[in-house]
Amino acid sequence: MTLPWLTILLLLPILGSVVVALLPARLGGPLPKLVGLGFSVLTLVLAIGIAVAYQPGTGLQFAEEVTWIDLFGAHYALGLDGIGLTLVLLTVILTPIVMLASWEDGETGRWGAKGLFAWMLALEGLSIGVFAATDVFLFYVFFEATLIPVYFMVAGYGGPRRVQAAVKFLLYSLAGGLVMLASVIGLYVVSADSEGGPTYLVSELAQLDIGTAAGRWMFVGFFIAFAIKAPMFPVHTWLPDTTEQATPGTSVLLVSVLDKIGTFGMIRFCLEIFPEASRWATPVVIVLAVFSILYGALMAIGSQNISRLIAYTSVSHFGFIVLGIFVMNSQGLAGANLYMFNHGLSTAALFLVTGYLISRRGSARIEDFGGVEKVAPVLAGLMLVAGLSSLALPGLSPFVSELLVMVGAFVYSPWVAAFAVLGIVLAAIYVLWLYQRTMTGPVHEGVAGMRDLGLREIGALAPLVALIVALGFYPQPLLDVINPAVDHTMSQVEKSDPRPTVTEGEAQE
Amino acid sequence: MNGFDAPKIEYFTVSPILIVLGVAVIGVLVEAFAPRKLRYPLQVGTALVGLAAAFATSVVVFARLNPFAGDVKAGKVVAEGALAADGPAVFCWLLVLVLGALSVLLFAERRLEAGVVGFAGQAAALPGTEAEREASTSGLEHTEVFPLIMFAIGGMLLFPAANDLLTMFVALEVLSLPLYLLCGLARRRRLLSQEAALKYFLLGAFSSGFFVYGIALVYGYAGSMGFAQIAAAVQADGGERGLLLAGIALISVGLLFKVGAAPFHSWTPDVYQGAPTAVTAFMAAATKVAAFGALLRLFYVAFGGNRTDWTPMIWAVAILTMVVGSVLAISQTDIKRMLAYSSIAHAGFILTGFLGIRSLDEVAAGGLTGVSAVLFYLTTYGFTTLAAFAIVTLVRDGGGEATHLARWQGLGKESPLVAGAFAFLLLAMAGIPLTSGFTGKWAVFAAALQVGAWPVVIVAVLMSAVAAYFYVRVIVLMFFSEPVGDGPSVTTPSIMTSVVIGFGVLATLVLGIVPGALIDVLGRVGVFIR
Amino acid sequence: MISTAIDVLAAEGGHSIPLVEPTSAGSLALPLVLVIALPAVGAAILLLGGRRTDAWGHLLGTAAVVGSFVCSLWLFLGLLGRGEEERQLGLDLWTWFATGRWEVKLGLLYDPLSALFLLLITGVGALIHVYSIGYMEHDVRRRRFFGYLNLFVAAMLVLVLSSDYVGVFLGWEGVGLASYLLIGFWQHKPSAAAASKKAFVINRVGDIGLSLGVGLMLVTFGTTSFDEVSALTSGASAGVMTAIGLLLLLAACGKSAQFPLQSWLLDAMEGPTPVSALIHAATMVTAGVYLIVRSQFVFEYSDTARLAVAVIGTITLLMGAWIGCAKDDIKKTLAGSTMSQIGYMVLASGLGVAGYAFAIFHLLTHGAFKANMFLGAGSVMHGTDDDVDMRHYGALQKAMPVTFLTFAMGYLAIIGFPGFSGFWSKDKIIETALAESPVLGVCALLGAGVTGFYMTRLMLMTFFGPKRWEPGVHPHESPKVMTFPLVALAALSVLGGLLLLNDWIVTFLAPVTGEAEEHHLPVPPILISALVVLVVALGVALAFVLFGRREVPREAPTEVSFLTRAGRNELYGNEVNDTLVVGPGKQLTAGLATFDRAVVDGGAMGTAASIGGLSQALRRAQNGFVRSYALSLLAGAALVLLALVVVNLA
Amino acid sequence: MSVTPFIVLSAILFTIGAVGVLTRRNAIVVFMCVELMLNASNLALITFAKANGNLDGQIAAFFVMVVAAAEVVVGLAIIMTIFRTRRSASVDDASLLKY
Repeated sequence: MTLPWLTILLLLPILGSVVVALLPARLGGPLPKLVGLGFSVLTLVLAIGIAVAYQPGTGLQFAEEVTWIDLFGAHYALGLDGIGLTLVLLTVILTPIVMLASWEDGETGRWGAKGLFAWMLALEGLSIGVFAATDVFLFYVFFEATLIPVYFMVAGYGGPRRVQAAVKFLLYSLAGGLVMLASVIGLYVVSADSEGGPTYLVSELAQLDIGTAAGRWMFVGFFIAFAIKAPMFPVHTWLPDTTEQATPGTSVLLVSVLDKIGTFGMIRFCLEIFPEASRWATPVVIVLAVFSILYGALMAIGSQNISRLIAYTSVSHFGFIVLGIFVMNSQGLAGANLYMFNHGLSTAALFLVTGYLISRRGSARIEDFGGVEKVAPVLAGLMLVAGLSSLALPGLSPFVSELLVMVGAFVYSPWVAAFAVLGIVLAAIYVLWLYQRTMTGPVHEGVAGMRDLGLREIGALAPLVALIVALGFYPQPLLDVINPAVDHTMSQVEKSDPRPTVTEGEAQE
Repeated sequence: MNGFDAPKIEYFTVSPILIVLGVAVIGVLVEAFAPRKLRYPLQVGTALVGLAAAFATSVVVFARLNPFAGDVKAGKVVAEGALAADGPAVFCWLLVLVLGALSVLLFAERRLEAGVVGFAGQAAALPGTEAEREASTSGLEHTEVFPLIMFAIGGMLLFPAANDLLTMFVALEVLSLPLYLLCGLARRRRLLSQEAALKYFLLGAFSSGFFVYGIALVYGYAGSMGFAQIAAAVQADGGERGLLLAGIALISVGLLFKVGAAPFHSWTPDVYQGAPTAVTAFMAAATKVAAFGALLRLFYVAFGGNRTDWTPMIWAVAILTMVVGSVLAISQTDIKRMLAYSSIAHAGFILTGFLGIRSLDEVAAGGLTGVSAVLFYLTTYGFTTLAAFAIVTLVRDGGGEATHLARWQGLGKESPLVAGAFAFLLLAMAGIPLTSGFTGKWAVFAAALQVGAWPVVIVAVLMSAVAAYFYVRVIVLMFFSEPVGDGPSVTTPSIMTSVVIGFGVLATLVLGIVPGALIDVLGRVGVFIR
Repeated sequence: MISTAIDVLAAEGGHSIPLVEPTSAGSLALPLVLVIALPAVGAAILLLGGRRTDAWGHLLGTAAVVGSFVCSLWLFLGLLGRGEEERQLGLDLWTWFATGRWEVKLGLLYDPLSALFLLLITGVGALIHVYSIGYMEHDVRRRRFFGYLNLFVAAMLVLVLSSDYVGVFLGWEGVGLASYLLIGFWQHKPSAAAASKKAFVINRVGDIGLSLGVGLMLVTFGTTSFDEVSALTSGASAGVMTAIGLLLLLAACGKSAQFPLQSWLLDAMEGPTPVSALIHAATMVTAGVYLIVRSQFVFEYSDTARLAVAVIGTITLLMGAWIGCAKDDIKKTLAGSTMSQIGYMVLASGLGVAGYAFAIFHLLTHGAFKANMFLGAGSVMHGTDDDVDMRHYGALQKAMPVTFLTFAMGYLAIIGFPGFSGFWSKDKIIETALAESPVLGVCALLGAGVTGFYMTRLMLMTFFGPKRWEPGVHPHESPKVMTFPLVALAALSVLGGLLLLNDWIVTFLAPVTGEAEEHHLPVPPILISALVVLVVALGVALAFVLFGRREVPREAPTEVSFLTRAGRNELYGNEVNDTLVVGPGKQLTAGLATFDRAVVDGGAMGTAASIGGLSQALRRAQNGFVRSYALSLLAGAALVLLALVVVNLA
Repeated sequence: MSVTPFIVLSAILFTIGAVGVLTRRNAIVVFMCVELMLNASNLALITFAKANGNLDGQIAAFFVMVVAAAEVVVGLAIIMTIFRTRRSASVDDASLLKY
């Protein structure tokens, strides 16, 4: 690899966003949208190329490293391991789909569809940077930078109270980010005192021996930021408010891509840089995670608003992911990684299809629907598929990841699993009850004569559904790239899977 | 009986100061003798030329420090020990000169006020009287502002280089007195402007009273005014410690007053709001640089020996300053006042970096020190705030500048470019990455953490979050609320203000993305000579 | 009593527990794949094809299942062609997922147990597809109905063919989904939608067992495939095996509507009748029995788990029978009886190696005669404009002779009339139960009597007595396409007993279930059989007295005994769920909603607001008076001095 | 004799000045109080100069006087303008800028 492929990959969409933004207004019409879509597809192609060239197993690939700020020890360092690769893929897959799905949503917004697409591309590029960064400083820069496009996407497009929602989102994230900043600087101080001199390279920080107390403090700083990002109880309330106001497309990019930064960061930074502190915090984190699972699910059941409901389901799902991460065994970690990808797909499908529904009805309140299946069977069918994937039905991709996390939790402690598993029952309730209230029963007068999905809308969802089903039966390609990364993480936290209690030898008595 | 040996002055090394003061004097002469028509061009011309010359010479002086040799003890004491031309001092010179030149451009802006500068046509003329009306119609303008600012700049060059208490006091007054006057010279809203001048003057004089008394006490303790001798005395730790502590306390009152740190901040909002915006910009940017330069030298060089005595006090002041600045800014409704409180908060952040004092042996050569962190932050903040105030001068309505936040609603629709630039500067002040504000915060927090001042850093971090709120609030106003009534209009400025804004935005961006070079230089020169 | 039961169970054992050691499927690989692929592809075409396939969709669906049935026969013959020891065929398709030590293959296991299930599922399935062609003729969404049916068949086949517990999970939820879709097929009826959701959710509760079971197996054995687990179970502690057993039992309870997860089955009758016949009588609801028998290598190592299974089965068979007695809705009566019959099967499988074979035997015969009777009921409803209230029937035997005759075959089979299939299977179970555990045996015997009672009641109210038809209803016989399956199933109901001919089924299943040594009864089996017949006869006689002689009121009498009221209310299962789970759950969610708004969000927002308030308050201090500023300055100076002094003294 | 009495005196003067700044309304008087504080400092400086036996303090005192003079110039100018516009030299009247 002579060319800096990752840099190209993350600059391509950013360039695209600049181009789209600068397109003169008078060439209106669909041109800006087409250009934007073109760039995102181009990015997708390039990313697929990278994924093909990626050899499963062997550490960081496509690595780039340039010293950036010597005195800070900051580098411009990119690289992909299995975890990063899957999330980059998720990003580049979802962006064009979201663009296609929200073709019309931007028109009425603050800067028109053009602006929306420009922001989306900017977000795509920055997200790729986040997932590819192998330098904490660089990661932090991208981490904060992603807030700006999302802020303007939320504040500029969507419901009547979108501005407040955007501010709430921004302040929550900024607060988390600043707390994290303290820890980031702490890392500098520690590394500066080490003989190696200041450095922010994850690879070198992982080798650093950080004092127990310092390590724990810094871990807490990082974890708070990531917990806000990933929304975990009790710092989740910004998410429902935001998704309630934002357009479906924004919600997808926010929940499916951006929030993954939180869980990604927990693996990449909390576990790999602060193994001791991670082990120390495990009990608390796991309790929080299980609580998030049940809390999110129950809140989803109680929600009267479709968008809020989906947001709360994500709180529950992120609980599963965090649980999988912190049980620190190969099932849990691999499950969590896979979960991030699958949750991205299923939640995207759910947001988009319900987005179609809401935009048709002009309301997101559940009691405004009923009997939609009769008037719009395709929409209903897709919504059911999306819902079933959200409740992790076997044969759909989320099942494998959820089962892995569950089993990983069981390996950690049966009791944890026993509580977490209640989540699957609650999931069935919130999904099917939503479907029952909106799609079945007598046709609500408000939905009478509702159009069924058009070709563009189906076209946007089709790839998602196809992926969900395909990965439901054959997730192994993803696991092949994830597993080595998981092994690396486990060696970092000095954990290994417990041997089964019964093996060949003992059975022969 | 025998001949005396004349005091040895290294004229070239101190030439920047001499040039600036000289140009100021020339300016006075110009006022006296040049015909009215010629004054404006002459004043602006001489001022800019003088600053350019001073800048050129200071560059040479800076180069002689040879910052890339890695010799951290670069620099020398000049003028019989009165001045120290070392890394921090000369860097402050460069910074003040650039900021000063930009401020002069703001002063010289004529297009915004329809062909006259934004200062009172005739300060003597009473507001609302025939005389004033006549003065404004006949296009009178006070070109004395240029000599005044030059004097102030001269004092600001002297201040951070002052190597004994007396010089420091003189410098303090030289930079303050012109500012008092400048504050009172607004063309619009004269009453507020004069009130600002009065408040600034009285409180300034009051604080310098403390300052002088502090000098007296320290002199009493150390038996000398020179920093080196004071340091020696502090090391020896003989004599009446009570005098020393009281002296430190009173001197720091004077200095903390200048930087606008709580609880000595109360003048800042009123003066920043009342003063002509150009002057406010100049004060916010340049005065902070000079004052912090002096503060650093005094405490690091003279009182470095017993830092354990005073660092806790600075902890408290820093925390208080950040809290007061951030919290009070939330409820402001006037943009200039809000920026004033934000500047208080930033003073707190800088003090956080100021805490990063370590003895020389602890500092790795070329590593990040408290000094370099503070100087870096001053650079980033100076340009950002200068540009921000410059933009404030553009947003106007019938009654001059529309500084009430409500008048900023929908500015993003009105003129996206200006609003965008302002939003960018605000994000920088909030410390968002890829802006200089972030790297600056990073530097000062790191310096503080290095000496284990983590509680201060925690507070700083939380307060940054609070501060983010009111910056974002302005962005929301500009982009996401509908204009009220006819809304404000953005007047197109002349090239001068445009240059200032452009330069500030550029600096904010560049220092945000590639701060490496500057940080490295500061890492090398960021040590005082003793 | 239980303790004695334990003793009895404990005394048994000492036989060799067969392992799962599949050999290569060889030439049978093709049909083994086809048998699943055909209905799966059928479902895909029908559900994705959209309106284009309306015209011929039902035919394609039926053809797919018939083809699948042919494959099952092909496989069956191929299996018979093999020797005893190589009657376990394995076929690994691909690795589903693998992490760490754990690898899950999507693999198929074809052995005598799955062989019988294949025949049942595809056979009965095919007949019911044919029947549905007629039954759903006038439904605009018939094509979709067949799509769902095919989906169900495919999933059910995956369930019984998978070689790994996770694979079973796949089919397990697949059938759950199909059942969800089919119960709620008439979604515009809120009752149907609610029933389908209820079924799925309660099945999910059962799935908890399967999920945790998988986890426990992984922790214990590091694998979840049948062959490896069966090879290792001998080494595990009894406690672990009990835990696994109970977890699997929980799963079985959900799927097979066993106590305490039974309440969904009766609601499930909201679905079209063919669905009730195929899914909620013949196949899906028996999956729990399959799971238990399949996991015999687990249950054989835990007497406690086995006892639990037997007890649950017994409770359910009595509950089901009780409910069956009280319902006037013909389908719900049959549903109750289904519960009861599955209870028999579970009981049998709980009896251990002696019972497994008979559980499967009864499962097969029941599959035939219960499907038969459900389809008959469907035919009756078809004739009476979808009226399900038996009080509106009567004297239908003339109106629809074929339905009546076929139904009668089913009736005789279920009550265990000597010679009919049900006789052999149920009799064996009761006999074994009495031998293994007298207490349970007696209950089973009682249940047989009750069965006789409620089935006779059903027959009398439906086909005999005076007409109680609704005005304007003119019952008529159903078309051939519907009666043909009835006839076929009736034949099976009669002849099903042949499977027991010189213990064929027992020996055939031996490679899976193991050999039971002959249990010794105090009395010869023939006497027991006689006893059973006698008890059944009593039940039948009672029914005649109560319903044959008297007039059956068209309106259900309200002053009835507690027994009846409880039965009508399904023994208050729903009420219990509501009070114990649903009600508190609703309150909890409501409470949490408030908590989330007030405390969690309120906390964050409150902090922000309070900072704002603080700001407003502090603002006042900036009062504009220069002298107060000077004062603050002075105070500041004092504080600074103070700080320095304090630090210096400290 | 010891420097203490002189320092105490200067401290008293300084305090009087400071208190005067806080209590008096008239700008001119307030300013005079500031001058008093400066002169208190001068006294201290000179005392210490004598005590330390070098001239720095005395020189400093001269500088302070000069600076004070300069301050007077600036101060009176400002106070004058305020007075002419407001017709009052009370510092409390100048309180438009607040909150």
